[in-house]
Order: sequence, then C-alpha cells, then structure tokens
Amino acid sequence: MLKVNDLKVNYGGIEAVKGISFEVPEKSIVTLIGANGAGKSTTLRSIVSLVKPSNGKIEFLGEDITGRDTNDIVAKGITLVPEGRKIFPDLTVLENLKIGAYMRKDNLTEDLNWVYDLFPRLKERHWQAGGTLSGGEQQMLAVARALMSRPKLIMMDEPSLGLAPLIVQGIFEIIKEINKQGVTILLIEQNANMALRTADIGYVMETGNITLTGSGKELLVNEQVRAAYLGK
Amino acid sequence: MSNNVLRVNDITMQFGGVVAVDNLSLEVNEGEIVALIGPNGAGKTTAFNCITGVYEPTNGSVSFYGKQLLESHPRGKMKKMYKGENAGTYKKRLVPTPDLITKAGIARTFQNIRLFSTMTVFDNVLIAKHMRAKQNLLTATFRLNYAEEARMRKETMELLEMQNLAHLKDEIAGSLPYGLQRRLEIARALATQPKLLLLDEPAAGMNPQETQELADFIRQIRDEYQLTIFIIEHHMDLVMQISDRVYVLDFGKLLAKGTPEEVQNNPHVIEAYLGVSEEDA
Amino acid sequence: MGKKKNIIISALLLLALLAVIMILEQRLPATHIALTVLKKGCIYSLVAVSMNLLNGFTGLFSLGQAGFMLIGAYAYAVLTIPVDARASVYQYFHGGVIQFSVPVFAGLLASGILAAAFAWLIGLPVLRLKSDYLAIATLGFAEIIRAFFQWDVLGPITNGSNMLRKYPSFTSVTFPFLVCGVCIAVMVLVIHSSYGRAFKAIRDDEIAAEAMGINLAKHKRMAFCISSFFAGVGGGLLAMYQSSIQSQTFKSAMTYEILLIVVIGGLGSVTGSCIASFLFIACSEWWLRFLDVETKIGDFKVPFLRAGFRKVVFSVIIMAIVLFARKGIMGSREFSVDGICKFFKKRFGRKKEVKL
Amino acid sequence: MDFISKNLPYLLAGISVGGQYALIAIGYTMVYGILRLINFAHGDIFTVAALVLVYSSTIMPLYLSIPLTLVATVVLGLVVERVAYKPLRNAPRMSVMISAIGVSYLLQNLALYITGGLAQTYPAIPIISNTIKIGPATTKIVTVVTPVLTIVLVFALMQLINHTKIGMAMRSVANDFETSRLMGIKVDNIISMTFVIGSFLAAVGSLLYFTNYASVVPTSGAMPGLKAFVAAVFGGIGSIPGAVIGAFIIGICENIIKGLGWTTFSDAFTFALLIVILIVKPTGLFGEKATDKV
Amino acid sequence: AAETVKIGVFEPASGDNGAGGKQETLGIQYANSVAPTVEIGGTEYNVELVVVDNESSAEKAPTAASQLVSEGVSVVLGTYGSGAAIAAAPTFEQAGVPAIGVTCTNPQVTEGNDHYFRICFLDPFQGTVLANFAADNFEAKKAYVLTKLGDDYSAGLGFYFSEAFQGLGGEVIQDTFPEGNADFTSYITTAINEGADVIFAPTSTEAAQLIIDTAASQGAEMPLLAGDTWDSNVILSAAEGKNIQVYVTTFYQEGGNEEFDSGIKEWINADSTNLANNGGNDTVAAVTAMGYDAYFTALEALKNAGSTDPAAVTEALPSTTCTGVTGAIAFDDVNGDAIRDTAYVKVANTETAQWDFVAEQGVN
Ligand SMILES: Nc1ncnc2c1ncn2[C@@H]1O[C@H](COP(=O)(O)OP(=O)(O)OP(=O)(O)O)[C@@H](O)[C@H]1O
Ligand SMILES: Nc1ncnc2c1ncn2[C@@H]1O[C@H](COP(=O)(O)OP(=O)(O)OP(=O)(O)O)[C@@H](O)[C@H]1O
Ligand SMILES: [Mg+2]
Ligand SMILES: [Mg+2]
Repeated sequence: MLKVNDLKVNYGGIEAVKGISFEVPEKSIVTLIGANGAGKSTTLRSIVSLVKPSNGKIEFLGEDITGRDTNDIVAKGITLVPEGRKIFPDLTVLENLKIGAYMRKDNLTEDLNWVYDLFPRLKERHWQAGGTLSGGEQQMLAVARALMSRPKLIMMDEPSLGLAPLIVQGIFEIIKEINKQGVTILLIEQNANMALRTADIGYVMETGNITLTGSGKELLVNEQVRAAYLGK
Repeated sequence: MSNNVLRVNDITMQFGGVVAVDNLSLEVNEGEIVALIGPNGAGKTTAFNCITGVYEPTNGSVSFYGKQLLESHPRGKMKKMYKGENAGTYKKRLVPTPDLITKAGIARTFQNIRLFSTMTVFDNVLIAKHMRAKQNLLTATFRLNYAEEARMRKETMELLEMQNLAHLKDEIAGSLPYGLQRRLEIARALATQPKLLLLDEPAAGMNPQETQELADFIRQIRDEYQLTIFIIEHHMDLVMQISDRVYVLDFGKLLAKGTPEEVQNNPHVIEAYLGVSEEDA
Repeated sequence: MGKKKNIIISALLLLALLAVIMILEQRLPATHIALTVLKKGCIYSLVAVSMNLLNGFTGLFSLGQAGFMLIGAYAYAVLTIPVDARASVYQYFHGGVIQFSVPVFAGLLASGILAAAFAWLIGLPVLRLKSDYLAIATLGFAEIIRAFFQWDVLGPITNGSNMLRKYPSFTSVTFPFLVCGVCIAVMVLVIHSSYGRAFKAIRDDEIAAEAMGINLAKHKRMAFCISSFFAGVGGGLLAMYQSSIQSQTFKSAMTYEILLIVVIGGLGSVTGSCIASFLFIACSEWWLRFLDVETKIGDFKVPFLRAGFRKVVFSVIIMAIVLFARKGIMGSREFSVDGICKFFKKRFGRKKEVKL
Repeated sequence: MDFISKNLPYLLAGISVGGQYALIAIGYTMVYGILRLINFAHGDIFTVAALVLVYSSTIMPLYLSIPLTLVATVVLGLVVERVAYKPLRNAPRMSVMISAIGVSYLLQNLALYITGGLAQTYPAIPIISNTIKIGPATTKIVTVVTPVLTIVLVFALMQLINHTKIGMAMRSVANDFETSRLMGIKVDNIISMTFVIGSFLAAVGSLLYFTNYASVVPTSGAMPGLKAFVAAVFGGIGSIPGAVIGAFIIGICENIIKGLGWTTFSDAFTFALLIVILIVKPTGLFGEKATDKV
Repeated sequence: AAETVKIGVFEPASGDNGAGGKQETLGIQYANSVAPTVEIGGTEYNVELVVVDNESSAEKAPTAASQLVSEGVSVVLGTYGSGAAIAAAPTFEQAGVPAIGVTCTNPQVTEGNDHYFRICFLDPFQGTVLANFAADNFEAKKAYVLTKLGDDYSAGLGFYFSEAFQGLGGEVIQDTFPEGNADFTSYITTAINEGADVIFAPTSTEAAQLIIDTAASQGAEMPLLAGDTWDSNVILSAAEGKNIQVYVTTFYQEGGNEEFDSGIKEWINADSTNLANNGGNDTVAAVTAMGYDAYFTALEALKNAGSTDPAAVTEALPSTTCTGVTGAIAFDDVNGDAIRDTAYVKVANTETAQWDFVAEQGVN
C-alpha cells in the first residue's frame, strides 16, 4: 500500500533519515520502533510532506506522492496523528473532531458517536477548548480526530504518549479494531512491547537507518531488541 | 513534623464549571520520592501548577518546610460558582509568583517540554543560576561580578558533566532529541538548587530501556543532592520501582494513597486507572 | 584564549574604524553628505540597538521607541538652550519658564534618565500585556506623549507645536560616534551579562523563565528602562544632529523605520542593527537620490526618473531584503573576525561538516 | 432641544466614523486572526482603492468604475498576500510584519509617485453623497448608510466564520498551519480567502469613507488604518464583533472629546482609552485569553 | 557657455508639503527655462538646478542640505514650509552657502542667521493682515481659529492672528486638530455652536479641502480665512459649486503679470510631468510665482557677487534687489527678510473656480 524507497531527510546540515526503505502492506499493522532521535517522526512527517525529503521515493497505492502538497496526500487517504498531539487549541473538542473530517462530505453523526464511545471523556468535554484539555485528553482527541477522517492508512506517532495505563490498553484495542475494519496502520511507539505484540511487521530504526526487520513476534524475542528497547 | 517538606491543604482548582482539583490534601516528607498518578485529566498537572504558582488555586493552602507558601479562597465571581469544600476555612490571600516559589526551593519540569529552545544547552542551565547569584544590573554589566559569574559557569559545567550532557553544551536546546531535552530540563531544574523537585511525566516518550535508566537517574539525584522528589507518571514500572509512597487522583479527588504495593492492589485504582495488567491480558 | 584574542581584534578594528572616520573628517568638507550620513547613521545605530535589546533580545514587542526618543530630544533641548537664547526660541511663550541651562553631557544624561523614568512609569501597567497588545499599547503611549508635548498649556516648557532650537549641537562626526559607541558597548555588555541571558530566557519562554526564578516583571521593566534610556540618549543626539526639533518628527513612522532597520539587520544581532542603520540611511537619503532627478543621457530621457521614484525603488529594495534574507542581513549572528574567517572557509575552503 | 441640536452632529459624526473604522477593522482582525499578522498594509490598500476609483472614474462611468474598484482591490489584496506574505509562511512572525510595513511603504510611495503627492478629489457617488437633514443636523446619506451596512456585513461574516466549514477551516488555520494541512485543508486558499474578504471590505469602506471626505492623498489610509487597528485591539484582536464594537466606541468617543473642546487630545484619548481597556482586560473587550496550558 | 553655476533647489517633493513644494519648484524650473544662463564677472555661465527632496521633514532636511552642499551649489532656493528650512540652516551656514527662502514664513528661519534670506512676508505680518481684514470687512467679533497640532506654521500663524484679532477687541476660540484627521464635522459644529463670525484655518491644503467640504455640508455661513498655503487650485476645486466663502492672503494674484502668466501656462501645459506637479491644471499658484522670483533674485545676487563662490554671493545678497512678478524684492538689514508691506487678499469664486481679487491689505 505504502512503499518508501531510499528516503533521506535533512534538517539544515543534519541528516536525520539516511536512506531508508520499507513497505506497509494493505490492511496490516506495521510498527516502527527505535531510540530517541532515531528519525521515526521525521520519516512519518516526510511521508505526508510536512518536511521535504532530500532524496527517495514514496508511493501510495501505486502512485508517486513524493513532495506533493500535504493536503493532496491527505486527500488520498493518509492520516497522521502527529507527535505532540497538535490539536487546535482554540477550537472546541467537537470542532476539532469535525475538522478531522474536513475532507468528507457525508454525515458525521455515526462516526462522532463512535469516537465518543471510544473516548467517553471527549463526549463529556465536547464544548471545551482543545487547548485547556489535560495532556492525556489531548492525546485522545488527536487519535479521535484522525479516526474521524476515515483514512485508508493511519499513521500514529506515539499515540499512547502520556496516557494512563488503562487508556493505553484501550488505544491498542482500538488499533486492532480499526485494523479489522480494513484500515492499514503504521505505528510509532516507545512502548515497544505492546507495539510489537500488536504489529504484523516491525522495523527497528537507529540513527536514521533501519537496522532490523521482522514480524512483530520475531522482534519481540530478538535479543538485541530486548536489550535496547524492552529493558529486560 | 520536622521532616515534612510539602504540605498541600484542601487545594481546589476550578476553571469555570470544571473542578480540576477537588479538595486535595497531601504531604511529602524529606528525602522521599512520592508519586502522583491517576487517569488522564484527573488534575495532576493542575495540582503541580497550583503548587508552583502558575495557577492561583481557587481555595486551599500550601506550606513548604512548615512555612506558609500560598493560600487562597474563592473570590469574585467564583464565590457563587464554587463547587469545592472548605469554602470558609482559608481567609488570607497569599499568592507568590512562580519565581518566588522557585526561589523558596521548589523546582519543576513541564509535561510539555519548555526549554529555552534557541539557547545552547549550557546557557539553558546557566540561566537557572541567575536567580541565586549575588549581583545587580550594574555589577553584572560592568563585570564586577566576575567571581560570581565564574562560579556560576563552573557549577553549570559540573552539573552538565554529572548529567552526561557536557559534550552537548554548545548545541541548541531545541534541536536535541526528545529524551535529551527531558534530561536537560531536569538538569536545568536542578540548577536552581531546589530542595523539592516536581517532575511532570519525565518518562513520557521514552522506551522501557530509557525509562529504566531514568529511574536510576532519579534515585541518583535524590541521593546526590539530598532532594525530595514529587513525580507525576503514567509508567507504572517506574512508579512502582522508585516511589516510597503513591497518591492516586481521580476526578480531582484523592482516590487512594499508600505504598506502591497497596495502591497497585487497590481495586478502585485498578478499575479507574491501571486496568488489568498487561501480563495477565 | 580564543575569546580574548577575538575581543582584542574586535577592539583594534573599532579603533581602526574610528581612525578612518577621523581621517575622512579631515579630508572631506565638514558638511559633506558622507559625513552627514555617518552622523545620522550612528545615531540610528544606537536607537536600533536599543530597540533590538527589547524586541530581539527580550522578546518584548514594543513600538514606543519614537516616544522615548522624543522625550530624550526634548529633555536635551529644553535643558541646554542657553538662557539668553530662550526669549527668541520661546517667542510665543514669553521666554518659557525654565531659566537655566546645563552642559551638553548633563543634558544627554538627562535625556536618558528622563526617558527611562517615563519607561518605568509606563511599564508598570503595559508590561503585563503580551505581544501585539503590548505593541499597540506602547505605540499608543508614544502618541499620547507626542500630544502632550504639543499641548499649548505645557508651552512654557515644551514650546508647544513650535520648534526648539539654538541649543548646543555637534559638528564633528567623532562626537556622535564616541557617544553612540560607548552606549552600544554598554548595551552589549548588558546583553552578554547574566541579566542579558535572563532577557533571552524570557524571550524564549516566559513560563519556563519564571520557573527558573526569574522575576518577570522586574526583568521586563529592566529591559524596557535600559532600552528607553538609550533611546532617550539617541533622541538627544538626534536633536543635536537636527539642530532644531519638533515633536512632529517623532511619529510612529519613525518607530517603523527603526523596526525595519532592526529586522533587516537581524533580530538579536547588535552588529546587524548597526550595519543596517548605515545602509538604510545611506540608501534612503544619499545613494538613491539620483533616482529623483529627471535625467537625460544624450537625447534619451531615462524613463521613470522623477520626484518620488527614489522612494519607490527604496521600498522595493526593502521588500527584496525582507523576502530573500528572511532573518535579516546578519540573522542572529554577530559580525566578528571569527565569523568572517568561517564564512570564507565555508565558501572557498573544502566543505567540511557544516554545523548549524 | 437646543442641547440636542448642538450635540447631535457630534454623535452622528461619531457613528459614521465608527462605521468606517469598523469596515477597515474587520479586515485587520480577520488577517490577524488567521496569520497573527498586523497587516500594516491594510490602510494603504484602502487608499489604493480610493485612487483606483479616482483614476478609473475619469475614463468610465461610475457604474463601471465602482465594480472595477472592488475587483481591483481584491486582486491587489491577493497579490500582496502571494508576493509578500506567502513566501514567509515559515519565517519568524516579525519578518512577516516587516514585510507588511514594506508593502505599506511601497504602496504609499507608489501612490506618491503616481499622484505626485497632490490631493485627488474623490468623485461624488450619486445618492449616497447627497446631504440629508436628520432632525436639526445636516449630514450625507452615507453617514446613515455606513453603520447599517457595517452591521449587515458583520452579521454575514459571523455566520460564515462560526457556522460554515470554511469558517471552521479558517479558525483551524489560525491555530496551526501544519496540522491544518494534515486535515486536508488547503491552507493557502483559506488565507487567500481571508485576504479577499478583508480587501473587499476595505474597498467598500473606502467608498464610504471618501464619499464623506472627498480628498485622497497617499497617506489618507494611514490614520484610519491605525484607528481601525486600535479598534480591533480594543475589541480583542481576532474577534469580529469586538472589532466592530471597538470601532463604534472609538468613533463616538473621539467626536465627543472634540465636542468637549479637548481637541489636542482626541487621538491621544483614543489610545488612552485603549490602554485603560487593555489594563483591565489584557486581551481586549472580547478577546479570548490565549489558551496556553502549562 | 562652457562654465556652469549650480543653484540648489531645496524643496519638499514628498511629505506633508510635497504638493506645495512641487509647485514652488515649478516656478524655479520655469524661470530656469526662461533664463538658462547668467553672466557673472564677464563670463557666461550655464545655470544648473540641483533639486533635492527634503521630504518636508526636519529629520531628513540635514542630509538633503548636505547633498546640495556636496554638489557644490553656489546658492540655495527654498523651502516651502519653515520646519525643514530651520533644520537645514546650520548645514548651509556651516558650509557658507547662502539660502533664499521662498515661502517659508516663520520668523525663526532667518532670525540670527546670516546665511538665510527670504523673499516672502512673515507670519506676524500675514496674521495681522488677516485679522485686520476680518475686522474691517466682516466686522467680525468672534473668530474660530483652527490649527493643526504639532505644525509650527499653523500654530505660528494662528498665534499671530489671534494676537492681532484680540488686539482689535475680538474674541478668539482656539481649537487644534491632530495629524491625519479627516472628519472635521465636530470642529465646524463647534464653530457654528459658538457663533463665530469667521473661521481662520491656517493649514495645509490637504486639511483645507476637508475643512471646506465639511463647512459647506454643515451649512457654515461665516467666511473661511487662511494664509498663503491655501492659495492653491486644490482649494478652488474644493470650493467649486459650494455655498462657501474662502479668503486667502497671498503673494501673487494671477493676472498680475500677463507675460509671466501666459508664459508659464504654456510651459506647464507643454509637459505632462509639470502639469501633474501643478495638480493637473494650469492655474498659477502664488508659490510658483514666488519660486520664479527667487530664481531671478539668485541670479541678481550672482551677478552682484561677480563670482560663483558662495561666500561672495552671501556678501552680495543683502544689497541685492530685484523686480519680480510678485513685486519689488529687497532685503532688510536686520535678518535678511523681504521688505514687503502689502499682501493680496483673494476670494475663491465658487462658480468659475478662479481666484477673484479682493484687496491689497497692509497692516494698518
Ligand atoms: N526541526 C528540527 N530541526 C533540526 N533538527 C531536528 C528537527 N527535528 C528533528 N531533528 C533532529 O532529527 C533527528 C531525528 O528526529 P526525530 O524527531 O525524527 O526522532 P524520533 O525518532 O521521532 O525521536 P523521538 O523518539 O524522540 O520522538 C534528531 O536528531 C533530531 O534532533
Ligand atoms: N486552563 C484550563 N481551563 C479549563 N480547564 C482546564 C484548564 N487546565 C486544565 N483543565 C482541565 O482540568 C482537568 C485536569 O487537567 P490536568 O492537566 O491537571 O490533568 P492531568 O491529571 O495532568 O492529566 P494528564 O495525565 O492527561 O496530563 C482536565 O480535565 C482539563 O481539561
Ligand atoms: Mg518522534
Ligand atoms: Mg498532566
């Protein structure tokens, strides 16, 4: 579904991503794990053109989308849950959700009810300005907002960041559920344990390169991965 | 009494109709590592903000080493809207600005990292020394404070070395990866020479391995600087490992308190916050 | 070691600059346009640096600079007009009420102090405001100050709408250069002091700065007063340069002009502000003047050239700089010997690892 | 009766001035709301609109030149946005503002170059430039038309911004470009849209304003521009009803002050009023407190 | 002729006085086209005009003045508006270059300054003339004086008018309007409410237009009086077709010199730039005539000096006389001001959009 080939990204003089290639098959859950500063977020950001890659090719559904305008790429069915939540602070929770569905023209009621079911807290606070939500509430909103757009591929950058353990479990449930509904998922997680358990395929990134590839289960038992990321 | 560092009495923080913190009382003793946990939006960060003077609590008081630090009671419009308890208990209005609280010896980090992002790592830490330096505008301008300045720089360097950040001292803080930024924020807070350190989700965005390192690091600084530490965290491994006591907040109210084990096995806490642990799932 | 060397080289360069100016002054007639531009340029440098201190280093977006210059200029003029000239200056106000005069340096000092004092007063209410609200409030104060100085009732002191003149002024370039140089040097010292760092911290993140124990109100007021002090001195010097002043000169357009200089030079760069000041003045008031004059080359009349064209071209140049050098000429870097070496190495030397 | 006949003119003048400020202020507020940019060039766009009508009316009838003016102003607004602001989307905020000051300089100097600095007489627009008597006071019809038109336009705009998808998109762009793009919003189009509306209102404002004060000089727009901006801040930048109410308050107060004989301070008073409001409410009358959660 | 003598034209082309400055420059340029050469000390010199824009600003004036000095001019003409003249005076003085003020009427321009001369009358004179005129012709008892805040010309003239008018037993109501003010309704209303017999508004033409417009629409019936700045075709077109009386004092009355009038009209009409600078028509403004005279005065001075050396010209100027289209020009020996004892008073004819001559008025 998504094919990334020899992607390189520079920030000024620093090369944050140094020529990585990977694939996300349709209807799969793929996870990208790696230490701080490995370039995971940068990779996702360059897929939706928030940063311009200096080299490489990105294909989505067989179409070259490298360097296209972000809004065009999003229109094709990719959504990103950005790092740091990035909800709209001055819009209410409800408006944040509606803006998530900006590209859609159909009725939203059903989906609204769906995400409200997933995150009852949001329903409770639907009138509140996004900016005054607590960190975790904002994170829920960011995920919910992305779901509202009914994407084909959803990319999540640390969706469980700052969430209470109960909700973290919930997030992974949701990931599995929407995956069952046919949505493809590309996931970045610090919680490598959970991520690898959920994922069909895992990639390990280190300082701008992909160093390991395998199914989630394989990586979970890989010694190197255990030592570096699972802390056990 | 003597080893009671922080005492929060009946703090309530109400934003319009939302009661973010509801009549919260707690205490932190000297040398302890105390954790504050609870579901998202339970009011943990808000409680920190009240203690550090970022928000003026609607009601309640805070004392530090037995000394009254702040006190407030519902005023103005809030008098009618107030939903908390103990409305009449607190009479005074004593609301120091955050800088005074830092000066008194409480330092903090932020849930959303707030570094001086265009300044170097070194300067970020050096700034924290400004407050306690003996100088004024004239002596500083004309460098009559050179001895003081030299001392500040030396201490900063020592601190950076201790935190393994020395090799990054000339990097611009904003371009560091997330994990290092968190570490720098802690270093900067330490540089204010606090007696009590408040950490708001220091492990957010760290993987289990890094979290483990952080746990060691926190214990280490506690011992090295004779600190008392009050920490908000959602990583239960970390909390259970390092904290002496745990407070659990839910909907602004205290849901439970006790040792990590007690809290971990408290059914209310499991229901509201922990859920069934991963291993059992 | 390297730092000391740098300071020495920079000091030597400055001395050399001063020497060049003194030689120029000997060689050129005293009223030569180059000298006039130099005079004005260095006064503007001072004011631009003072504005940079506030906007660039402390992150306080203030548009009150012209107001403080006005206070400085009036303070200087009012205090230094010789007693026997007062009758003719204050012709509509029977010689005015102030019947003494002070020496030049005392006058300049008074300019700064009075401006700083006003800044302190104004700062009490307005420094609590944020970004654009602060900008518009300070702009407003500048306008209010101007109205006050034009007020007839204050005429015996300010001469109302009429100009003040006959106070001592300077003829040599060295004088404003030395005064401005010392003032800028003091500001540089402030910027690099512990307080300067605190200012920058406030600029980057107020909440974090406060959490570091920095008293926001105190430090903001400090920056505001220092900046106003030097703007006041700059105003006093401008009064000397113009040899007559009128409150009308100090309109908000002047503040915008200074802001342009600051941003073109690079927010947060002292040398940038200085370089930009000279370029700005020379461009707008000297080098481009030929564009205002209808010119014929042989029989061919050069198109467009007529009164007003200079300003059109000048605004286009400014736009071009803003659009193509987004962070100004210097960005937030400083002009230094080291910097130049690095620049040339980068350009012409082999490309090494480039560091941000 | 005598009291009314003496004071009605001040009030009328205040209301009409207020209406004119309001039309300009909306443009400021909209652009500010979305780009956090004090569009210093807005007042000059207003002047240019007037000059376009002055020049175009000499070669074509008014029923052609008025629509032409509206179109030309909107195009100018768009061009300014594309050339001077768009390239600076990711630059520091201050650079964009300087760019705005630059545009303002450029437009003013161009106007100066073209008109030669001489005041141009604004053509009389039939009907609205006729005088009428309201009770004891004489005034032009435009004085009455202005506030009514302003209120109608504001109502329509509020509807657009608060209750349409485009409006929501505008508000989200105001918060964050990048994330808005992530939602699939064409940020540049939304911004252009804002400039279209802002410039259109400036053009309408210019028609009404110069019908009242029939002479145009290159700096004509500066003062109303500044006043309108003050009005926008007064009402809380970003809030459209705030800007309108601010504009009317400022217009009326200004004229009352003049009526009281404090003419020296009529401008100063406007600013003093602003500062007092800001001290009591640091984000203006209707300004939302910035949501800066720690 | 091979030799060239440079005359500096120090006039505003932008800023508040840009319009007036340009009209004054036109007079100088026309004079230059009439007499492009001059014989100095037996040699024929080409006269070259060096024009700089002082932007009507005291702040920009010193650089503009230095520019002239650096170009090596022998004498400077200008400027319209006194502020810039006063600010530039020290530069000229220091360089030893003499300057001839054309229409800067503030007393301080020449006072105590050996290098500044002028060919126009002064504000005290003009203010008094207008006060006399108001008292004599309209039996005015109450005058509403409207000046621009921060404008020394406006404030000065207003001051002298008020003094003279009060001296004649009249009552004065003072008001000021701020920079950029466009709505004069309140001011005119105050004038009407106070029952003023005349309105005196010494302002720039820019404000003048608005004042006239408002006065007409508010139905103010009292006459409007103003100084030399209002002698401009801008005023005429503003007053055209309105029920309003506008009186001004001025230096020159069109028709005063047929030859000059027709010559300059032809010259203006021949060039689109000139026409534009004159406001799009060929009405001759008094300042244009004054510019014309200033040029010839300068030529006389050069001839008298017998040299292009600025110092010699300065020497020669006090005793220079010249018969210009605006009358005979000579300088007094106190400050180098023009010796003039009459001013023309004109009224705007609202039907023909021309100035009608009313009277020659002196101070007594
Ligand atoms: N805006 C930027 N400017 C300069 N360097 C940047 C910028 N953003 C990221 N970097 C650098 O790029 C590298 C990769 O960063 P990235 O955010 O992609 O890492 P990450 O794998 O997502 O890390 P984390 O787990 O901490 O989120 C890091 O070294 C970082 O310092
Ligand atoms: N400025 C504010 N205005 C309105 N409501 C607020 C404000 N700040 C916080 N709240 C609300 O108060 C509640 C507590 O927020 P707080 O940030 O303290 O939660 P938290 O316990 O830190 O949660 P998390 O673990 O998600 O960070 C939340 O529901 C939040 O929406
Ligand atoms: Mg990341
Ligand atoms: Mg929190």
